[in-house]
Amino acid sequence: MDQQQYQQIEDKITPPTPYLKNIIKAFLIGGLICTIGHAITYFYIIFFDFTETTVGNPTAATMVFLAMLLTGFGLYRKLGQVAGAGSAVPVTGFGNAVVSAAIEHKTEGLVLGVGGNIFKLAGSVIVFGVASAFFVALIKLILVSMGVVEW
Amino acid sequence: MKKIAWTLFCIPFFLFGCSGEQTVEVNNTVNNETDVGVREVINNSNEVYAGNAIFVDNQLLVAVQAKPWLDYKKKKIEKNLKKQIEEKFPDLEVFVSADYKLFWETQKLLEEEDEKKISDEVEKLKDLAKEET
Amino acid sequence: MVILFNTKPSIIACGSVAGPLEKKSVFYSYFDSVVEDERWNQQTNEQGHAMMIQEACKIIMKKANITNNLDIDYFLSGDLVNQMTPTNFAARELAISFIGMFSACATSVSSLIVASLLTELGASKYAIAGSSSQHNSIERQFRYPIDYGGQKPETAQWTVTAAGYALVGKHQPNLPSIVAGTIGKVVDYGEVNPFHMGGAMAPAAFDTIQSHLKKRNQKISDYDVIMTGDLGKIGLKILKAMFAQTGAKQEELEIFRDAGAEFYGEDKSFQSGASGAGCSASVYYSYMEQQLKTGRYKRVLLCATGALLSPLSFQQGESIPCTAHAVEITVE
Amino acid sequence: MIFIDFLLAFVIGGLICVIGQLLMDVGKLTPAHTLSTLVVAGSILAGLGWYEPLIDLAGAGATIPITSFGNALTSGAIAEAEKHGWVGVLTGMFEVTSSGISSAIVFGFIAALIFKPKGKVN
Repeated sequence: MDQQQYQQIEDKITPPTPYLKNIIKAFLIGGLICTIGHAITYFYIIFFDFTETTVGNPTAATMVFLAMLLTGFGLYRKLGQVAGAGSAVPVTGFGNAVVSAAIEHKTEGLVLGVGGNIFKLAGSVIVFGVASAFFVALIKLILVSMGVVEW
Repeated sequence: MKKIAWTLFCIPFFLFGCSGEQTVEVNNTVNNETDVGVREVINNSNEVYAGNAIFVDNQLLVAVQAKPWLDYKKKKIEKNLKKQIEEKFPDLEVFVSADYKLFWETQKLLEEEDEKKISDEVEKLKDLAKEET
Repeated sequence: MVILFNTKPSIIACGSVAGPLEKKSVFYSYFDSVVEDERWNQQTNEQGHAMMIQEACKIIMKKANITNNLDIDYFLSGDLVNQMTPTNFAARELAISFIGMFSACATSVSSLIVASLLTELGASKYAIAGSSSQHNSIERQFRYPIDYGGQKPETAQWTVTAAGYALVGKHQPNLPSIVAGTIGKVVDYGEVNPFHMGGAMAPAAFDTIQSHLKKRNQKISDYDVIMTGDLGKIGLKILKAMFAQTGAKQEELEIFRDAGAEFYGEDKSFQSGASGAGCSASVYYSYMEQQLKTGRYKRVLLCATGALLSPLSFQQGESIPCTAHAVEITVE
Repeated sequence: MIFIDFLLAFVIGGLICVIGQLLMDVGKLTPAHTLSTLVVAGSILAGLGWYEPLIDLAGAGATIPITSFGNALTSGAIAEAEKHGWVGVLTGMFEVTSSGISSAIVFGFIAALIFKPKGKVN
């Protein structure tokens, strides 16, 4: 039996990815997380001195705090299994990646373990965020100085 | 699951249907003319469903709420309203915002009697609105 | 290559321990000991892992009435953690001549083959062979932190917290005896998905079982059961489909079983079933040994499968090389 | 009206997550690849000036998904570039503060002090 024949057998038996089911779950749970976030923005606008422009920061921090609690009690993992991208894409997923790595590496000490591994999973997001921001801003600057676009 | 999705899908249409009314509130003013004029401007804009106007001395703070599905052009709506009001009352110092924070706070100011307090609060709100992330 | 053991070394005693989640296992009642704390009341997962190995060895010695560690000649064992530190640390406490063995999840059988060889040579009176895995320390090494909310597909498997060890000695009648073993080749059919180990390992199991049967001039039906290690539910189906293509009949396919596929029963939350070096070891050296001893099975083929990948090789885009080792065990 | 506001947050937030799910399932990307792709997408949308209107429209539906992280960094860099030219592109990046990162670090550290990884529950 060669590789190609085997591939056929494997593909036939391996259950297909439930695309539609996954998308619906991601939509509902991702949407729900954003709706909770939206309620928090109203909370900060009404009770604190935040406007719709500035409220993003405290909201993200609060959501990360909630993610920390869910992660610590082992619930975010269960949520992630159901929601997939629905719980990974919101900032709570970023929080979960950071917090779970921090808890996991506690046994290697606070400096080498927690400090060294806290961005093990989420680090690439920061790297690509900063790098892409640099290039996008640079391209925009070049286009503006060439007179193609305006700020 | 299907039923819930269907209901969620339908709800906005009901709300679109019954959202024709506008609520415009103006705080106690001495000048009836400006009062009516500002109401008129806000009423004429069909992108806005609610607005509060606060007069202090020669300042006017207008806090409006754009219809949620038009929120993406919030900045344009603000600019348009500001231009229209300024054209009507050139000697007024006008500040227009579509931010919910300003709308919420001006709602409270409508009831306020103390001129000094109103003026302080308006200053504070203007500063808040200018803040960047 | 098939190795024939003319002196038929016997499995004198077995020891198996498991973690708290393994109470859900269908093999739960066959385990010698189940601990409530997955860390075995130690500071770290890896220390708990080492404790689990020591515990299993202590159980064996008790069962075989051996009081002095020095009476055991060799300790052959392995696990999945980097450099196999849990096994190394357990060996430090046990103070028995030790060789670390690594064939990933196939270590349960590869160590048994080496132990049988040493016994056959007369170099060993008693040798302990087996392997173990601890969910938390393996998962964090190969995949994500425990509390990370990633989505696992249906083909994913759950690394067990369990250890299984066997004491191999000179032939004794009425005890399970090792008559032949096949050391497998490394087979790679290009599977790259680390969440589909069953699909990666099935060709290795197929290759090893096929060559064992061929060299021994046997048919599938010569065995009461052929039990693979941790192919999982989907991997087992693939293996059966491969044998079906070579002309095996339906009743012959019924002979195939898989420890990983059966480990957690039908519980869907474990996806395709169990995996890990402790999966095959704890089932072979508890359930299977007892089935042989009670005479329910007379001749079995245990074929443990192992995926020889590392997180590094996966990130570098390499496919997953796999191996499988088989031993033929009979009872007179 | 408030209800529609929330509905927009729900739908747009949900749709961004659906894009992520498609990248994972159809594109066969790992979570790390998916999130990095979305962050880069957020940066590009910010460069085109489309992300701010999206936030105005959807509120938390656009600020909660990780794409807003790319937007925050890029709009910071662009704002500084507008003021200071070439140098601003770099300095703008470092002037940007993202509460998502800082709070994740702080809460991650706190969590490491109080929690223990749980492998028992499934």
